[in-house]
Amino acid sequence: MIVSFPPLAFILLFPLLGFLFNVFLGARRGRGAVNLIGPAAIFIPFGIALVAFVKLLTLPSGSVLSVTLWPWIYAGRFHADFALQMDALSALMTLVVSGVGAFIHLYSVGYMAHDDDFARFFAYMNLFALSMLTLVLANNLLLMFVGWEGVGLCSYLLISFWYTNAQYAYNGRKAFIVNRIGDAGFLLGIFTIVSALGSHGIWSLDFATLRDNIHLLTTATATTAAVLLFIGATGKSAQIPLYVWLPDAMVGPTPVSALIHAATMVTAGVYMVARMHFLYTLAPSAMELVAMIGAITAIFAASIAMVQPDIKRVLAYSTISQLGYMFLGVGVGAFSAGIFHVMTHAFFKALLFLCAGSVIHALDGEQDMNKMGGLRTKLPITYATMLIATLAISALPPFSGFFSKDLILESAYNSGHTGLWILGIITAAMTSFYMFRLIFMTFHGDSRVDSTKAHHIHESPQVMTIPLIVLAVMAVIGGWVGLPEGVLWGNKISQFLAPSVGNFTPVLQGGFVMLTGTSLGLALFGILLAWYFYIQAPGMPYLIAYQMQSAYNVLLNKYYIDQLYNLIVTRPLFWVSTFVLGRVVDTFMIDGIVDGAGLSVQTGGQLSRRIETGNVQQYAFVYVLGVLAIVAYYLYLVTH
Amino acid sequence: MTPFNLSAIDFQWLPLLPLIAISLAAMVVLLVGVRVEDDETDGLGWLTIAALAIAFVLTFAMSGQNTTAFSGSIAIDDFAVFFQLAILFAAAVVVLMSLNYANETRLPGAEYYSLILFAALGMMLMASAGDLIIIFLGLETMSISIYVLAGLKRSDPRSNEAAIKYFLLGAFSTGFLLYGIALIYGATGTIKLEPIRVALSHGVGLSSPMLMLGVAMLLIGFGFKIAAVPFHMWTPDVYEGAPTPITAFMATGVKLAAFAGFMRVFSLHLIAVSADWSSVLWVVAALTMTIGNVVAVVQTNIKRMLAYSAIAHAGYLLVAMTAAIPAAGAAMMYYLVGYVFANLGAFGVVTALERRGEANDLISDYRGLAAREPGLAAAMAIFLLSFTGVPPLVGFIGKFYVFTAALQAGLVWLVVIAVLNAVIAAYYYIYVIVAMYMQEGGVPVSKMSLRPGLVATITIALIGTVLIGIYPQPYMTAATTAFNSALGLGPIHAASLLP
Amino acid sequence: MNIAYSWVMALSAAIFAIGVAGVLIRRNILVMFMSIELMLNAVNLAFITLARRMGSMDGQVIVFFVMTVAAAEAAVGLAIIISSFRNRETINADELNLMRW
Amino acid sequence: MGGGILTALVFIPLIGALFVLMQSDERSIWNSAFIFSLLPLAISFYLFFAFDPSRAGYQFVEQYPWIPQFGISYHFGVDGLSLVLVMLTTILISLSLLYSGGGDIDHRPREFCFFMLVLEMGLLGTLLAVDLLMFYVFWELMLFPMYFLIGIWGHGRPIYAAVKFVLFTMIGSFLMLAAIIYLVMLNRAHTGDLTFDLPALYNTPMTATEARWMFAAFALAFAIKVPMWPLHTWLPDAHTNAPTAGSVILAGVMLKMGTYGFLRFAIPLFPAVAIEATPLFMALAVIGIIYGALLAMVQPDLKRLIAYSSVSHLGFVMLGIFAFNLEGIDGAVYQMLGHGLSTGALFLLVGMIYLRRHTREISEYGGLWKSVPIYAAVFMFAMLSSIGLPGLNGFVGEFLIMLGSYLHSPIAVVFAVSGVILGALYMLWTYERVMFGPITKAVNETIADLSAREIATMIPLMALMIVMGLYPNFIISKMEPSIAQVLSRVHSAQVRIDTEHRQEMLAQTASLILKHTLVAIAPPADK
Repeated sequence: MIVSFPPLAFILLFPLLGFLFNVFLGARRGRGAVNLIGPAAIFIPFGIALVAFVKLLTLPSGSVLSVTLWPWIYAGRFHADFALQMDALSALMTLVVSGVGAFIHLYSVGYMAHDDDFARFFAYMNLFALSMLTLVLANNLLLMFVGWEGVGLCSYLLISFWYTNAQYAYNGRKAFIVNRIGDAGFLLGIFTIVSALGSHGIWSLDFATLRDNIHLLTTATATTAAVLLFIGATGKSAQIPLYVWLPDAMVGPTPVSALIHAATMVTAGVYMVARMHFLYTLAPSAMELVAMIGAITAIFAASIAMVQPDIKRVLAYSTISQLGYMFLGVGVGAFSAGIFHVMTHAFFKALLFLCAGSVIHALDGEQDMNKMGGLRTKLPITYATMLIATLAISALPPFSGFFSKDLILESAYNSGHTGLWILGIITAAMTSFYMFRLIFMTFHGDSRVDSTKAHHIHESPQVMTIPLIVLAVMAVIGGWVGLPEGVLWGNKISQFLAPSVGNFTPVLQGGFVMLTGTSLGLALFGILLAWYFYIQAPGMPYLIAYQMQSAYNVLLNKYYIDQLYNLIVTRPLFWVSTFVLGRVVDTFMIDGIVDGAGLSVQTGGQLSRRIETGNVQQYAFVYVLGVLAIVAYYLYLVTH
Repeated sequence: MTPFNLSAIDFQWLPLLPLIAISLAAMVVLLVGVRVEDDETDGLGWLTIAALAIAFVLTFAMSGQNTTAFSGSIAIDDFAVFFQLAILFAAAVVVLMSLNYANETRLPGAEYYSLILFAALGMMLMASAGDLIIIFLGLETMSISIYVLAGLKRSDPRSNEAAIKYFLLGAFSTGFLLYGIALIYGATGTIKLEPIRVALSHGVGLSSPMLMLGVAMLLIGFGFKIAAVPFHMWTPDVYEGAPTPITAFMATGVKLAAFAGFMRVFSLHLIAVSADWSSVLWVVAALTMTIGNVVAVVQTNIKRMLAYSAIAHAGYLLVAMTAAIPAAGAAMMYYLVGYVFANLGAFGVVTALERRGEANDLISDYRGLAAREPGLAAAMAIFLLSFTGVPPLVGFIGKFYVFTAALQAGLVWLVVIAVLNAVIAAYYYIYVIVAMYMQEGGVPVSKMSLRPGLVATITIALIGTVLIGIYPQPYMTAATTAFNSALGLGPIHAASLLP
Repeated sequence: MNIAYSWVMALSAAIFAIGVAGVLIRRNILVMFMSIELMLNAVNLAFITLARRMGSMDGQVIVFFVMTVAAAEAAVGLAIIISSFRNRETINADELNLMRW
Repeated sequence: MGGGILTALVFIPLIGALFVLMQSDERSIWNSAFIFSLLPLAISFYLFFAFDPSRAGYQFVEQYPWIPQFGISYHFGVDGLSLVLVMLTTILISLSLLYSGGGDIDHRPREFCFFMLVLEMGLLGTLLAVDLLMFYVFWELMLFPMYFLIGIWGHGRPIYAAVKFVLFTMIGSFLMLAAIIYLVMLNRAHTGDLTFDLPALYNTPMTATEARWMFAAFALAFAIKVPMWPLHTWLPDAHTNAPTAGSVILAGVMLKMGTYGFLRFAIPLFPAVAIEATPLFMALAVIGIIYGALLAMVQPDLKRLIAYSSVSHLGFVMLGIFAFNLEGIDGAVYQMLGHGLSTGALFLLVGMIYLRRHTREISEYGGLWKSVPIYAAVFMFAMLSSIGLPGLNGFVGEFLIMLGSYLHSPIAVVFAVSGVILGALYMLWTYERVMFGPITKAVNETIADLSAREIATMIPLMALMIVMGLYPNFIISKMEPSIAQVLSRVHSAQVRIDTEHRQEMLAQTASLILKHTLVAIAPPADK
């Protein structure tokens, strides 16, 4: 049942107000005001979201809170409203976005304490919150697209936040363009759906309407639409082939990486697929594609993460990898599992980034793990919390990651995707390996920090550590809402999400112990390997790197994908535009014809004026020629 | 051989009053002028204007009578009146334009003004000719006066050269015209236009070689006067060499008269054989437009440029003539009126830049004129835009009228050619505007306030160019009625014109 | 008898042609002008012939007009030529090309 | 009868122009010009709200005989289509006058204001004329003020640009005149009454060939104005050399006259041919989209860049028009407005920076954000609206256009979306090179940020961008009935068309239009 719930609008209103305040008054009102307004603009929505969530729980399962703000686009037959809705899925996402977002805002207060552009920073952050919440609360595909592009914009703005660095600016643009490519696919997907449904007289993009009429689509159409939309998802959620922007996005301030490039924005793709699950279930082959892309991306990114020296890059690739898991989940039909992982991942990955940020903050700006080590004594809280997060991402019970990731792998296996399952568990091993590599290189061993920085290493202020602790707690308990079936209260979250994303119906059952066993075993193996390499025999990694020079380089240079794109896409594009179109077609051909016409008139004039010699007899001569011509013509007329 | 019977001729002096007035005035001016110094001839000028004004009134009184005199040798129909009024107006404005000019350049006032009057006389005669001889006489009266006027700057070799060229070629083409008259006479047995039409409409001598050749020769003779390619060669030289007001007179009065005769003979009385001549005119028109415009593009001297543009405009008029339908006749008459206004204005501006000894007639001399003389530049710009055919100026309505007529007659391709020519024309007209508004340099203009006559000229032309464009209906109606009166149709409701 | 007329017409045409040729060939302006007069007289001949053939007066009347006009033309023409000669000291058509193109 | 309100709207600028001529000192020139541009703005606002969206036909109609002999009448009327464009015109003219007073025009301000106001008259007349000849008169009238604006106050090679602009446009419009006359004669031959009134001519019976030729003539005139590829080359030159206000009006309003012409004349008059020619025009539109975007990407000059981006955006408009469904054409018209605002804003911004640095070379800039944050922020805003960010004006238009075209031909849209991507690419890249990175040139450190006047110029534009992005309905609802009317003519013709012949006819039309564009016409032996 649909319940009108106007307060939903306020969830968007406050970030908007915060944005406007920070843009117009922020710089003038000063740091204090901004530090208050900025976080408040997202804490309040968090509160409202909680209220809404509770209200939703009180209502019978499957009910939807909604509010229509105003009629948006009514052109011809097509119409879309500016309307919000909150069902189970939206509720969960809203909570994650506003909750995690809130604490990251808080953290940012400390992190940006020494930056003069704080007002602009919080303006962008609030704008992001606004866009992201629009994305998750939209009640139709088009409004969702508004948020979809909005978050892209914010990501662009925040990546190039320190714009004076040309490289950062470039990375920001790269992110936006790659996203735009995805969005183009998204748009085409929308058009496909509209035109298909339109032929049945349905011209709306409301999720409810779509869900009720999606069966009108032929499988072919559904597949096309699903794949096109998924292209959008690969852009937003950094999957193969459009993942290239995310690692570069790490140049933004760390809270940004935590909020946008780990916890929320990048999961929009997963959210979209879950939101459109009814479409995907119509298109099995599209689902296969999603699952496959997910699994491959997961292992691909993990492999790169194993050798990266930059702490944030490691986390970036791990994010890509984890997103791969999520898509694997939704791809095999376990939508709730995917969303579940979105949630837990939001906790521990945000935490990881914030911890990394805390480390970087402490080492004022150092990001190379080769220049760290032995920090656990200096940064106890950071160390503890980061360790928790690492355990969570390595999927060790009882940490949150264990439940969600295991659910995904289990679903993959039970849905008969054994191959993908194997990729998944191998990735699990790699994950625990590179994560503990990170821990060990950063916090254990003896310090490799520059002497210049060594002396004033300090734990971060409370405003930063509190969010760490909160998130750490969530990283531990966050997964308990989705215990395996039959254990205690069982898988509450799946039950909760079911009305929004449907139930997962496995082909084959059981094997739970075997599955969990293997993945656990591999995870532990990864940890041990990391321990051996980076604690026991520190020289070993270099030796291996030396042994397998080429392979190592391939990984270190991320399979040279960036260079490849540059070679086959960017360069030719510019060459064609500059020379072929610019010089040849535009200047030479088209303008050539135009100017040529003018020129021919000129020359024609120059030539024919020569007849005008000024000699009266030649005038008479021409005259007589004319006479003869006419007379001849008439004689011809007469004789014929 | 029938005996020569004097009483057979009906003597009617009344219709001739305007002509008589003009010729008397011409002689008076000549006699009075003997005593006048060359640099204070304004009096003569005003006298001339007065005479023209009187003639104007008298002619106006003739309108609507549609009679003939001297047993059809003189036609006093609205067609004639229309052209005569236009001619008188043009002559008057030319005189107005000359007032200061004549003094500054020390032209012999007496001869100058009286010759203008004589020329006007000839033109009027052509307009009201009912008879090939009258055409010939009018043409000669006009031409001979113009020959002299063209060469009136005796000390200026260019002026002499212009006169000689014009004279030689003019006399030369007179030969052809006459030969044409002779052949027509031979083919139809009469030199009176009305009988010729009747004869032809009864199929007398149709497609006889003699008639054909006669038509051809007449066409050539008129073609020379209206400067149609390939009989146009004299135009640029004469326009350049002649005193500027006289150039203006040639571009307006002579054009009017020549077209009056041309239309009178062809559009009205040789209409029965239109099939024979319109095919030639098609080609001539196309050539005239194209050559005129294309060569004008590369001119550096504004008088030569205007000469070529005059050729081009003759081409546009010939497009309508080719159509050979009543609507086309009216269109030509309207077009001519508009063209006269714009031309008088343009040459007025050219005169304004001229000073004794220095012609200042290069387009480069016009650079930056807008900064020095905004009013003058603006006026020139408007005249040029009217030539280009920019709405709502008279030039545009004229073109529109002509194209309409041509398209009615189904001359689609000819119109397309005309249209493309209009674009070429735009180029060189606009180039002058570029010089005036967007470039620096050029020559200073001597105080306009000292030249009231010139200011008046340009103002009149300006008003005409704009007003007749914005509110064209009366003139269209006038032209229509006039043309139809000569057709013997009498005044006709405008819309029914278009077949 | 009619033969004669056409013969005369042919003659006038021939004279006319000669006149035209003269204009085109002779460099001396005066001679060119005389050739033009020749053309006019050729026309006169034609007029008279036709008038006689058709037995109408018009043609003969015209001749008088033509002669008169020709006389006037001659007067003016010579005057112009002289005034030009004063300035340029030539009556050669080739040398009168101050203005061209 | 409209009680003369449209007459007032059209001719108040003329009065203003004459009034300005009488002013002597610079201040009063600018002020009076601005005030006289505000009056039409007020009137157009009144029109907008007084306009009854439920009626499709012309409203506030005024009709008096002008040249009865040809059935030409002084006939003004406004419908949904022209209404919104009138708004755009009055707004942009006022803003560019407001801006130009701030020092952008350093010499001959009197003539400048004069020509600006005359231009406004021409534009408004073109939009409001219902009589074909009236339309043509104003169509030409708007040409010459712009020619003077470019030629006198332009930079670089103004004369070349101005003359090129005029001649390019004239070729088309003269041929259109011929076509207009021919159409009227045709109508007269069949119906017996001679009239230049547009509605009366809608149902002129004509053979397919005649229709094709006339459509070709109309289409050529309009396609040059739009400008459609490959007739676009006058545009970059005109823009690069024009003064700021000139570029604003040229891109903001004048180009729309082309697309407006298609909607008002070419398509409703010759719907059958329009349908034949659809594939051709869609192809040209898509080429224009991609071509313009690619060339914009590699331009070193800011103004040239925006000029080419206009080619791309107008390509979208044409695509939407030839989708021949409400969504597409709604989007097209909406995009006309949106592009008017965003490109107008961009040109103003470029003008502002040119005023400070006297160069438009992108390479001359870099790191501007540090020295002129407000400018950078405003620029960012305009840029986002130009690349069609959802929530701003650009998106609504582009979305509807692509939606409509997708219903008509998906493949066209598949290519068109690449325009969206490239649009983001060249805009962001430009922004990056101008605003981001370290300040490379010392001069850029000290340039002043936007003045109050300049901000005042931009604020209305930005406000409209947001409003149009978030609440498009209040505009779409006004224009949709009129658009539906145009469409109904197309659809009724569609029914008549036999799909068998379409391909073959298309080929003919294509070759024919090509011939026209190359101006390669020779008279046949016989007439």
